[in-house]
Amino acid sequence: MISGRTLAQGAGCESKMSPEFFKAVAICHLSEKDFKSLGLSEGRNVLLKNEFGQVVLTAKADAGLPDSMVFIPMGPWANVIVGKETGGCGTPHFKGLEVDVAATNSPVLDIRELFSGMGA
Amino acid sequence: MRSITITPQKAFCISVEAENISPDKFAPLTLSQIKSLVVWQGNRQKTLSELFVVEGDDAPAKAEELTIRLIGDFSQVKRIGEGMTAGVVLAEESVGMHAGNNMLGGLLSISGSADDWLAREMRGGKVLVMGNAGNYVGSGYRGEKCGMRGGEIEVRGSAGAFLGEHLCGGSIRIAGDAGDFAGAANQGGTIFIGGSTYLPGAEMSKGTITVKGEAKVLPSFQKTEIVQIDGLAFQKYAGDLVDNGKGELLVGVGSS
Amino acid sequence: MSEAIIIKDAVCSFCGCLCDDINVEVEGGMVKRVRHACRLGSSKIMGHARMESPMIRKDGKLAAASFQEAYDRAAEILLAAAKPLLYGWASTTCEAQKKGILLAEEVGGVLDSTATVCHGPSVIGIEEKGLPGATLGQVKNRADTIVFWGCNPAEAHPRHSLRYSSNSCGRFTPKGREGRKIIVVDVRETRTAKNADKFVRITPGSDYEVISALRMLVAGKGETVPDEVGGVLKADLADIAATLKAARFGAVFFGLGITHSRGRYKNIDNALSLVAELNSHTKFVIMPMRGHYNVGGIGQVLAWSSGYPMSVDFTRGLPYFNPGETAACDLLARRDVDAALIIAADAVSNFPRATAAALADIPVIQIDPYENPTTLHSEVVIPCAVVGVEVEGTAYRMDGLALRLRKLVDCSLPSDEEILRGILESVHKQRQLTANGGA
Amino acid sequence: MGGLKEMIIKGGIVYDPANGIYGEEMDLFIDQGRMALQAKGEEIDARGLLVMPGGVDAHSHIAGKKVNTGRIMRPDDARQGTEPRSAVCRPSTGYTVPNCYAMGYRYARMGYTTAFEAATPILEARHTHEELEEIPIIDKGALTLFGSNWQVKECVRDKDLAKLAANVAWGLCAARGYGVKIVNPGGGEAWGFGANVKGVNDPVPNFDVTPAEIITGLAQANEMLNLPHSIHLHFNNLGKPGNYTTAIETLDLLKDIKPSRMRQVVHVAHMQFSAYGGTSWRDFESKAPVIADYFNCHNHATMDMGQLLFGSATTMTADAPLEYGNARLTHNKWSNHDIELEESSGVVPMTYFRKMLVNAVQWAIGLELALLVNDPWKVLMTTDHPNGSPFVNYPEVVTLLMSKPKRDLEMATLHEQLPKRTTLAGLERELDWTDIAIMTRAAPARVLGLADKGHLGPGADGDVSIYNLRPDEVDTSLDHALVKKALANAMYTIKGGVVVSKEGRILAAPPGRTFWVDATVPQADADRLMIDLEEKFAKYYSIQIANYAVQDAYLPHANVIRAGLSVPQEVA
Repeated sequence: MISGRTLAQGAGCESKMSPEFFKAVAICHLSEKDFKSLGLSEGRNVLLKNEFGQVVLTAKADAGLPDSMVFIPMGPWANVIVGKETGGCGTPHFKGLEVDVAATNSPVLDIRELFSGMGA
Repeated sequence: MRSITITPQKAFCISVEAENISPDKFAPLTLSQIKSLVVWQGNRQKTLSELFVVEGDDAPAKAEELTIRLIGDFSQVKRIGEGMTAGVVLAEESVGMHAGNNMLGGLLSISGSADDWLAREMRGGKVLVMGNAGNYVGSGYRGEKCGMRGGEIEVRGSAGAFLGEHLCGGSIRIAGDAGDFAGAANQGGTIFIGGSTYLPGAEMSKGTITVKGEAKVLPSFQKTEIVQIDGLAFQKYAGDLVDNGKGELLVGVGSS
Repeated sequence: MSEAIIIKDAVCSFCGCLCDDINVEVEGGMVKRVRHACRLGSSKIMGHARMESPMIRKDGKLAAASFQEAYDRAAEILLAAAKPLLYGWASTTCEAQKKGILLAEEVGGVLDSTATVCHGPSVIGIEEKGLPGATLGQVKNRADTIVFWGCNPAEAHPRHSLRYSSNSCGRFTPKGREGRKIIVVDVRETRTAKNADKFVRITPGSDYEVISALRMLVAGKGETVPDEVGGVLKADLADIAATLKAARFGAVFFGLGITHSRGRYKNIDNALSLVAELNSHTKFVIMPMRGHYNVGGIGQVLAWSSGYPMSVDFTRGLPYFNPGETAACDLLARRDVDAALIIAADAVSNFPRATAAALADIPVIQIDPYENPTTLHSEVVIPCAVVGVEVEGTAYRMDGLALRLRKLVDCSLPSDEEILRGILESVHKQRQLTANGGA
Repeated sequence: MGGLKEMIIKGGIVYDPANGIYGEEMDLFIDQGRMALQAKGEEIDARGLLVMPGGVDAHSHIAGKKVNTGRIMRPDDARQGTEPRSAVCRPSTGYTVPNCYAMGYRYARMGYTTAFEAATPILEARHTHEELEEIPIIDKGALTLFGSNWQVKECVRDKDLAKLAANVAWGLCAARGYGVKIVNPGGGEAWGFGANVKGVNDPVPNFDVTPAEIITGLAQANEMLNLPHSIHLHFNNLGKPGNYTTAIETLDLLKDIKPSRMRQVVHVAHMQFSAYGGTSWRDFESKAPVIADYFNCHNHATMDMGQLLFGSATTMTADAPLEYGNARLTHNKWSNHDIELEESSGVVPMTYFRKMLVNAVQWAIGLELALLVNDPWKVLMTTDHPNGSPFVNYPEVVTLLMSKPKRDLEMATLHEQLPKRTTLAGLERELDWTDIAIMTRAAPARVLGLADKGHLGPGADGDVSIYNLRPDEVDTSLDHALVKKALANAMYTIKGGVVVSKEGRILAAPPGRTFWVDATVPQADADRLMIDLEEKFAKYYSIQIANYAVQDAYLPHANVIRAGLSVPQEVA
């Protein structure tokens, strides 16, 4: 899994509570082959899971991605599955994380739902 | 032998900086003077006895005749034994970052684990860790050209990344694995890793790194001969050739 | 309604490009039109939904309060803390940053910037090797070879290529894109990669090895390099090395693709060495693609104030620096802070979930123009005017060039600088009261 | 600031060479922040103690991008010399590249009240002023770089002196700069494509001019504008063996230019780095005697020493190719920063070693220069901070100049071949307090054209330093350790009538002023210039002309000096 900037993520990053930001950022890009082999279609969701957490995102096929790699726009959804370890230099590992991906019927949490349980 | 024991009064949430926990600092002081040595918790300056129970022999003694026993969890206590030149510090459990910073002599023995920056810029003495050690064991400080220059570090467990970065002398022995970039910019020290590591010896100019387990080797290392050490076969590499380095990297045969 | 006025050459306060050729049409105190800016910039200048009143949490809910009440509560939180974290600072003026550093000194806190989650590793790399750089105009006028490594300006810095890099024209580069060779190194084919002459796809986390191989090839020591490194064939690498050496003026721009990956600051360290060595053959410079418009500024201001560019711990009265220990993510991951002031950054969204969770357990003061997930976990929320739109002040471009942002429209909300001054004054006042009370 | 009380400094042994006072016991008066003939109020007991005007450093790298780059790349340096925050002071960090606060406090402690930043590109002047404003206590100014500027080169090429003068005036105003700095002229342009110029007559790539033409053109423009300071020149080939010939050749270019004021036509920056003989580092030797001889026979030039001391330094200069060479030679970290259309620059950390012959020779050259030039008004004491050494080591330099035994002690620890490469061992001269007061106060103020600095006459700035030394009793030759200690922490440093430092303790940290020069030119020339500049911004600069000049907001404590064609020639 890698996370990074996108144009839409950038345009929405000052209105994080808006539906536009949700649409732009709560997504997961997969290679066309992976997209197919997971039996996905436009509008379907995927569940991403690793040792740090799990998150549901809207799946999107991306021709620029190699197989076995997912790309998520940087932001709160991607960060659910990023660990807190900074490797001794202050910056968490935002890229190059191992993650299991599966199709799911679960809904994508909106930004308030995403943070509702935190710190409780 | 004079003995002083220190026990935390309670678990620390905010980490404590306690460079005064050192045989050299304690040596000329009576017990009550030791109790009033300064430690820091965040921006709060406190005395040692406000945070710890301090017990032991009252009469001042030379550092080399002094043993400091740390009872309980010191994993949130930083800079233990900083700059110590003699004597012994024994930690029964784990210690926080920067234990044995700039150590010049004596023994720092840790039964648990050590956090990052263990024995940074060490020049002499011995550090023994029975558990694991964090990142930057025996390294230098940020931006500094030189890390550990002398002495000996032994870790019975594993170590984190950047082990012995900018090592200029001394020896480090890790029984288990080491994280990424062990021995980066090594300029003349010796590192032995019992387990595996990733990209060891990057930009090393001198010194020796021996990896008994597996290691991903950089493309800038030249494979040379196979050598036998204690009956085991090691592939020898010369490098790091990006800097015309004359370091030796030995990786146990059977690895890639 | 008043007449529309056109403000020329305004400076965009979105990304590290700080485009300063923006024309803004203002009518009746509102921005009506933005010209020359990219989608990111115009969206920022046009404005979004804003927070209007300070809020203080009472019985679990944020309730409106006066600014003075908010300042007093913020000061109270900071003074009660043994190790407050003052985090953010990338999207505000240097003038506010200076006040923030003073506040961190006064309350004995740790001040860190968003660099800690973007180019922090670059800073550590620079501490190892230095930074052979240039202003962006130097690239525009001279560069015939440009490498984008782990960055995607087409999406993150949309006007970069036209104003400063691949598609710009200058004195020795009159043909613009046509006269240049563009190489993109990335793990995925980004929009930027699609505009390149050569796209080099590397295996994730292999940046360091690939750079080492290139250093060997540039130095003519290619015989040691194996047939494939990081998923790239040696022949391809040799080809790239030859292109770099053949450049008349080369520039490397790098981004989070390399700082966030395995290897971290060592990747940057190695890239800096590659560029230094290329200067034995030709002219080469390298530059981080800074994201927030003034993340460069906090690095500069902190460096001249404290000696260090980020992650500075003032708890003991003198600055101490050690990312990995004093960076915001380290402190939160270790739960080694007991209060936080988050300004001009959304830490809750941008930190790993487990790191952000630590913020939920300590009192948080937020200063921001916009509501965001950090607001949900704040004890005190103080809305501010938007820098570069409603407030003027200094910002540093990604190449370290200082520009003065303009004020385009009026705003009734205070600036970050004014808010910080308010908190500082309250800190002094409360400390005075305690001193008098204690005496 | 309030606190501009009246003040009397009683009974000091005063050295004020600009006013012909060479160690006289006298009272001094300060009123409204300035020296006065009479005053009442607070009395400072200076009986028998050494009293001089506040120190003036005419060449030091104290602010701007390269200084901050030095800080950013050297956290190892920042952790040296730290001092925590106090009731008066912000925290201090750093040794070779101190933070802004440390610089103000450390200058003040030594009795210095003024320091000039030696090199600022116009494009990055805003940054320089941000830092200057953060340096407390001392008064400041910044010299502006012109030596590789495209517009300058085009005016020189076109032999359009009037336009060149307009360009200089415009550049100083845009940068809020104090004077014309020229560094390795033409070299910054060549470095744009990784090359360098090799001498004053080597053509500058892409522009049909030579360094010699740039230097003489700017010197003429400087005098046309009647600027308070002369051109301030860092020679081509600086730092290279055999470069003394370039130095002499360059100085000769300027000997017939008439100064517009009572001052030199050229000030040579850190002469030590340009007084080198030999053909390589192997046969490297001092040519200080040749250079000193030239200065003794000519009156159009002044220099500052650029003294090198052993230990840690951070080299930083607009001479970028030099820094690349330094980095390759020492295998050290290297920062470079090219500034579009204007300059280049570099930063490399450095350690100078006693046992390294080259370093020992460099150390000796600075001292030879100061001792061999007869007239102390021609030699300013500097270390080219932090290139030769940090400025905190000025007391060491002073004692080396005042004490032959001290020099002998030092030389005994240096490379044994040193006496073969320099004449220092044979120099018996020991400077006295008058010489030192000139080299650290009166001369730098005169060289810079600062009328109210470097002396204690009525109306001068109320900047006074009092040292815990009795000039009538101390043998500066033998008691060098005592002298060094006393100079490191002045008994009192008074800045603008305020006691800012006492025995090393900072008592007050008022903001200092920033001097800059506003020079007027004929409107027609300015108009012709603007046509060229607007084209350059439209085509080549990466920012708009409207966002280029430093705004007044960056100089809240500005002190403007007027110059230019309409200002009548000053009669001193």
